[in-house]
Amino acid sequence: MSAPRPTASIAPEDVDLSAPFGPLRLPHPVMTASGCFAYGQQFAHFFDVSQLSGISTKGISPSPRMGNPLPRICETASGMINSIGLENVGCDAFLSDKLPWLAELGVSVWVNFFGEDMASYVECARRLDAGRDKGIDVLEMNISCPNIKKGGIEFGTVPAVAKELTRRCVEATQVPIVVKLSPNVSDVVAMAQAVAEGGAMGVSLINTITAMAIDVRTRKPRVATTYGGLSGPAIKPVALRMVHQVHRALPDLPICGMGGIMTGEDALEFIMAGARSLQVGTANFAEPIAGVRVRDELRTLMAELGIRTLEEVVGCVQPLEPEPTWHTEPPT
Amino acid sequence: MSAPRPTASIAPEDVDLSAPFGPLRLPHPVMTASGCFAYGQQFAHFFDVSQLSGISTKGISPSPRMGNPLPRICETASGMINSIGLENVGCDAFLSDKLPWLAELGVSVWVNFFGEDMASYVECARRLDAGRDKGIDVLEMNISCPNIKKGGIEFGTVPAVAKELTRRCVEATQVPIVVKLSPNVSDVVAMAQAVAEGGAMGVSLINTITAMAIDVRTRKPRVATTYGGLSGPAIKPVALRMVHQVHRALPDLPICGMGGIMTGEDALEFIMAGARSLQVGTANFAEPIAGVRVRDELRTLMAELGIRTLEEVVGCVQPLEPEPTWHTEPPT
Amino acid sequence: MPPTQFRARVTDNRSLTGGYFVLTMQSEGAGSAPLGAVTPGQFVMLRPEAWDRDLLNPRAFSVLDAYPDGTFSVLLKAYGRGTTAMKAMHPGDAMTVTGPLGQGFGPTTADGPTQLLVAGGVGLPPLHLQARRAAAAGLGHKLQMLYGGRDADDLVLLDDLKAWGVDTRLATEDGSVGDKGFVTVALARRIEQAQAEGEAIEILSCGPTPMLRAVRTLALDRGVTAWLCLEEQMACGFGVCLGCAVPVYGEKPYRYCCTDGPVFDAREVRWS
Amino acid sequence: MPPTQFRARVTDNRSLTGGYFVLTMQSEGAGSAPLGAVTPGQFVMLRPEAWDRDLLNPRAFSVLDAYPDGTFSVLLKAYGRGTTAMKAMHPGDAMTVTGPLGQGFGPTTADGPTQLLVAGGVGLPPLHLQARRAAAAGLGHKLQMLYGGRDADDLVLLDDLKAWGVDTRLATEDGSVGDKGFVTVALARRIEQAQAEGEAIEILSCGPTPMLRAVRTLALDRGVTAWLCLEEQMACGFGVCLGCAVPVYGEKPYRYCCTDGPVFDAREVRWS
Ligand SMILES: Cc1cc2nc3c(=O)[nH]c(=O)nc-3n(C[C@H](O)[C@H](O)[C@H](O)COP(=O)(O)OP(=O)(O)OC[C@H]3O[C@@H](n4cnc5c(N)ncnc54)[C@H](O)[C@@H]3O)c2cc1C
Ligand SMILES: Cc1cc2nc3c(=O)[nH]c(=O)nc-3n(C[C@H](O)[C@H](O)[C@H](O)COP(=O)(O)OP(=O)(O)OC[C@H]3O[C@@H](n4cnc5c(N)ncnc54)[C@H](O)[C@@H]3O)c2cc1C
Ligand SMILES: Cc1cc2nc3c(=O)[nH]c(=O)nc-3n(C[C@H](O)[C@H](O)[C@H](O)COP(=O)(O)O)c2cc1C
Ligand SMILES: Cc1cc2nc3c(=O)[nH]c(=O)nc-3n(C[C@H](O)[C@H](O)[C@H](O)COP(=O)(O)O)c2cc1C
Ligand code: FES
Ligand code: FES
Repeated sequence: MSAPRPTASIAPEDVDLSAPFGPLRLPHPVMTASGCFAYGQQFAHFFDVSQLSGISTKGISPSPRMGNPLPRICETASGMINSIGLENVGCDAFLSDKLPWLAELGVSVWVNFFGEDMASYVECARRLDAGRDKGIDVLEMNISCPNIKKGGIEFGTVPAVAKELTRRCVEATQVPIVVKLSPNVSDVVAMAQAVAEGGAMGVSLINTITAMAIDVRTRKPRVATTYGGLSGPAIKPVALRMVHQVHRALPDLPICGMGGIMTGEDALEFIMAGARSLQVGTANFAEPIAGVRVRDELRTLMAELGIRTLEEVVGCVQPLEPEPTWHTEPPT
Repeated sequence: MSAPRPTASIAPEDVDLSAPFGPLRLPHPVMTASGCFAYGQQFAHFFDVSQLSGISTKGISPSPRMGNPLPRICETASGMINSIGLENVGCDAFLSDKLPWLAELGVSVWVNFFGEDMASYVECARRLDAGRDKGIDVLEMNISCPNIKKGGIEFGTVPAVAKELTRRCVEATQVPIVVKLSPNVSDVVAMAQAVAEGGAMGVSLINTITAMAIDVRTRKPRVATTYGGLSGPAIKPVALRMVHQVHRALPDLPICGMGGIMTGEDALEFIMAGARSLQVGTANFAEPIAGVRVRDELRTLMAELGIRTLEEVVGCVQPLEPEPTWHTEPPT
Repeated sequence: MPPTQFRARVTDNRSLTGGYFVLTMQSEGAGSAPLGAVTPGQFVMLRPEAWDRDLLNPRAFSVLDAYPDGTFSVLLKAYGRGTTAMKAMHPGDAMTVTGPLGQGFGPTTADGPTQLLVAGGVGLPPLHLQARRAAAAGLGHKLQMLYGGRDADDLVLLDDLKAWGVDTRLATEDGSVGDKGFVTVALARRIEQAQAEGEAIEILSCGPTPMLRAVRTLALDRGVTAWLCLEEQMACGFGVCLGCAVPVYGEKPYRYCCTDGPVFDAREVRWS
Repeated sequence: MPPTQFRARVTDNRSLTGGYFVLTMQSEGAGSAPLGAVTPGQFVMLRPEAWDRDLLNPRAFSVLDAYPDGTFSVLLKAYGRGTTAMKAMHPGDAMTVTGPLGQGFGPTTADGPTQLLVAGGVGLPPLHLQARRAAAAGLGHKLQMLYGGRDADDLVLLDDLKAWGVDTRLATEDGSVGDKGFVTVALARRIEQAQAEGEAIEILSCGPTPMLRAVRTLALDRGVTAWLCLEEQMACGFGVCLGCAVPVYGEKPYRYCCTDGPVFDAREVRWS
């Protein structure tokens, strides 16, 4: 795609934020991220949640999970580590207790899910299919669960395994599947390619980066599971790189970008790298209304830069001009 | 190793910072990192450079390299991205112009080096061997050069390739080789294992994480090569995790830890994760004397915590107590 | 009152002994008092606007007091980077505030048991507010403060308690004021006395975790109801991150400090 | 004078028109004047001590002036996060300073050519200092300032130039003061005049890169020596990170803005 030159500023009302994402028609690109928005209700105290374009739920497994021992979180430079342990209410309680409220909002409902082995992934997808006509728009398959056992690592790091897992889950449901990829890999493009071949409608990028912090006084790790997932602005440069790599290699695969988005400018960076929708995660903790603020800032910034539609700028970042050939003598 | 309990504070003079690292006997663990200390001379304006325990030079290649187009650096949240392009004076100029000054300091001289293909790696090791009796203590082999072509990625990400590369370089020189590993891999332990089998004396962990930032106004990447390497406090949690993983798997392999070290407490975290020596990189830019300050803070902190020697605490971090078995009824 | 997020300005930053300080803030917006109906033990998440991303998340602080005019205060001590940065705040500096959050202590009532308020360190605010409220309602005689610290400097805001006429028993580890030793020694004696005299009591406690553990053990041993105001690492403060899990007995292994607590029945807390 | 790293305290933060501000600092340590011998065009790396790690590296600023008593000043405008944070600094705030760094402009001499100082935006400080030094040495007549901006507000510190008796020619894009248009139009005329009259001239220029490009083209076209004070992204400022490469003609494709520059001969700079 050739980069349209920035043009003169336009009025914010003239910016069209609508964000086609595969079969979805999102009113704007800004969703909230899994594990950072629970099932949504707590946020209704703070703002009108239906202003978001979508919500990715806390990761759901076939049965409820109780989560990890304490401590579960710690702060790092411009980031935080979490090891919540994928605590969740389980498929049944989600469908009966959480989905109706979410469905009424009218936002795009992405149910983040996972299993403990291939069979339970498939079972989860199959059981969540019951929510297809009840408000579930996407199943966001989390294949990077550092804390689950039984070969869990392979789902997120071995392309052939991820492809097979995707294929089987896609067969188990008619809800489109977006696969949420792990950044803890040598070759994220190979992973994206594999899940696309497995039938994924799109990919979410990135999940947290495996990380550690130590309390030198107690000589213990700062999260009980020793390793946890790093999120927040610290990881944004890595997330942007991966979104860009995948978009370059697979320009038609819809990418939902995330990792440290705090401002409208961050959002536009992700879009220019190739994301068609976005999720705001950690930012919600400090500021419950972060997603809506990011949307508003994105609109203002696009207006200032004269960008009318997302389509104009998705993946528009261009390599810098090559250096002029090296002369040993000045021109004069 | 069982964790000795923290004891009462001791006097800073009673802290023994000496840091055995394979065959090396470093007076303390704090070195400066490759690319963040040039060849050292610039720092002599600011402090007595011989107070460092060692210096890792800018990466050296067989022939001089001119580096990448502009811009080469940009700042990110608690970090920076660089794409210097491994600009360096080349083997010959290094040996004749830079090494003598370094050798006179009496610090441990680690010559960071790389090649453009396997043959030039080996050539570089062979030619640097000439510095063996002239002050070179370690050849630090950089196998994660995102910016070099010809299968360069494989050196840093495919264990078998890294092993073979290490083996051939080890054969080409009698200087001990420490391999500097890339963090951009699914399995850093497999890489460490491979280079250890190839004959590496130790490993340096971590190099920068491949990353990107975008100027939304110009629609260009903020470094000319599109991707660059992320360094600084942002990456510390990832670096600590990798040091810990490698130390757990290969407790006898000396690890030189780095990535975002800014304070004595950061340094102690790396030691407790399993590092036997440390390198301070990005911190030198804001504060030329950072390495010496980190050493001093490390001594003060160890004294406060009653730690007499590094050996007491290398890799001492212990998993948190497992949670008590879950009871459904309170004890009374 | 459901929580909101609002902006406040620091109006005062007052140093006390022992490194403690009281930050007073005024919420913005004419006549707004988003914390007006706070109950003792409820807390706010505070994040100075000047913080960069390096300090990502807000920090939790119990409300020390809140007035209908929108001013409110917290009592702090500088531990880590966040509280150290807050110590340097000046009048006029802007703060992002989320609150009121959590479930506080039950009220002091005329016909309820005598409330023994067991406080230590930065655990003072909830109990200080409980005493203030009780005194204002003419129920100061229904509670007694047992307040412990390392030394005399570690005990602050004593004048308030005096002014309200709240019976206060002090304990210091170095004996520089009040009983020498941990405050739980005084508590044990007080329980004994109450049980000997058939006085109905309950314990409300907030302070360092080791102190709360000792209070819990005492209360469970002696069969006294005790309410503990706990601290856990928090990212959000409103039930979303699931970081602040508290191990409990019952159907589920964890409840949440920020939404189910921070005040828990001592019998419920699963501490080994 | 080799660079050192030292601490300074802000003594004054003065707002000018157009969003510009002058930060004045006093270096710590009795009688120390680490920037005493600074030459115009040399710079310092500044990092407020209060910055968190989010703003990792210091930022480069040309010295506006430096006195033997250890005070010195810089002229800034808020662009990004760093300069915006500096705009909010108060007297007493601590700054980590590294300097003096780089190679400045050559001096004004009695028998040298007339120096045409071409300034724009935050590029004023080196030329302002050059003028101050020349005036102090009684050589004010050997230089002339050509100073351009968007509008009248974009031109600052004009009183100083007046007080020193430095001949100053202004140009604004909107014509609100001085010549209407870019300062390089005035420069072109001035070169023509000098060449017609056989006056020996050289150009010293500092300002936005597009302005420097125009100055360079003019100078190369007309065969006039021009010294350009360049800006590049810098992490260290003392020749170590290799981030601040400047494309040059010659043996090597790059030289370094922080150590070889920031002042370069226009003929050397490899700009297409
Ligand atoms: C519900 C609730 C109410 C609270 N009320 C108050 C209050 O009224 N006043 C107050 O000062 N604090 C209170 N705290 C504690 C306060 O939130 C922490 O002190 C604060 O988060 C520390 O932030 P920091 O950035 O200074 O420390 P960090 O940099 O986050 O932590 C530095 C280190 O200090 C340790 N640490 C942090 N806080 C404490 C502490 N209180 N005691 C001992 N070690 C600690 C941490 O575990 C860490 O190892 C409360 C906490 C909770 C959960
Ligand atoms: C040798 C040298 C001397 C300098 N002298 C001065 C001086 O005397 N006064 C002064 O105000 N600045 C001066 N600068 C520029 C100054 O260093 C930058 O303005 C500063 O680094 C910006 O930091 P920031 O954190 O505000 O912006 P950042 O957050 O780092 O950058 C924000 C954005 O603004 C752009 N940007 C940054 N600076 C400028 C600028 N000056 N003009 C246009 N766009 C910019 C950046 O490319 C980036 O896209 C000098 C630079 C150099 C290299
Ligand atoms: C506390 C917490 C819990 C999370 N839980 C999940 C989860 O259940 N499933 C999932 O796919 N991602 C989970 N994530 C990852 C986020 O959805 C997101 O991918 C990541 O945090 C990066 O975005 P951010 O930097 O904006 O937070 C969690 C993140 C955090 C911080
Ligand atoms: C500007 C810059 C240049 C670097 N050049 C090299 C290099 O030549 N060879 C190498 O192995 N590592 C190089 N590194 C990586 C550092 O040595 C170090 O591994 C990394 O920056 C992490 O440490 P830090 O966070 O303390 O900087 C460079 C880093 C920076 C910031
Ligand atoms: S602090 Fe986030 S759930 Fe309690
Ligand atoms: S700024 Fe680091 S080399 Fe010039």
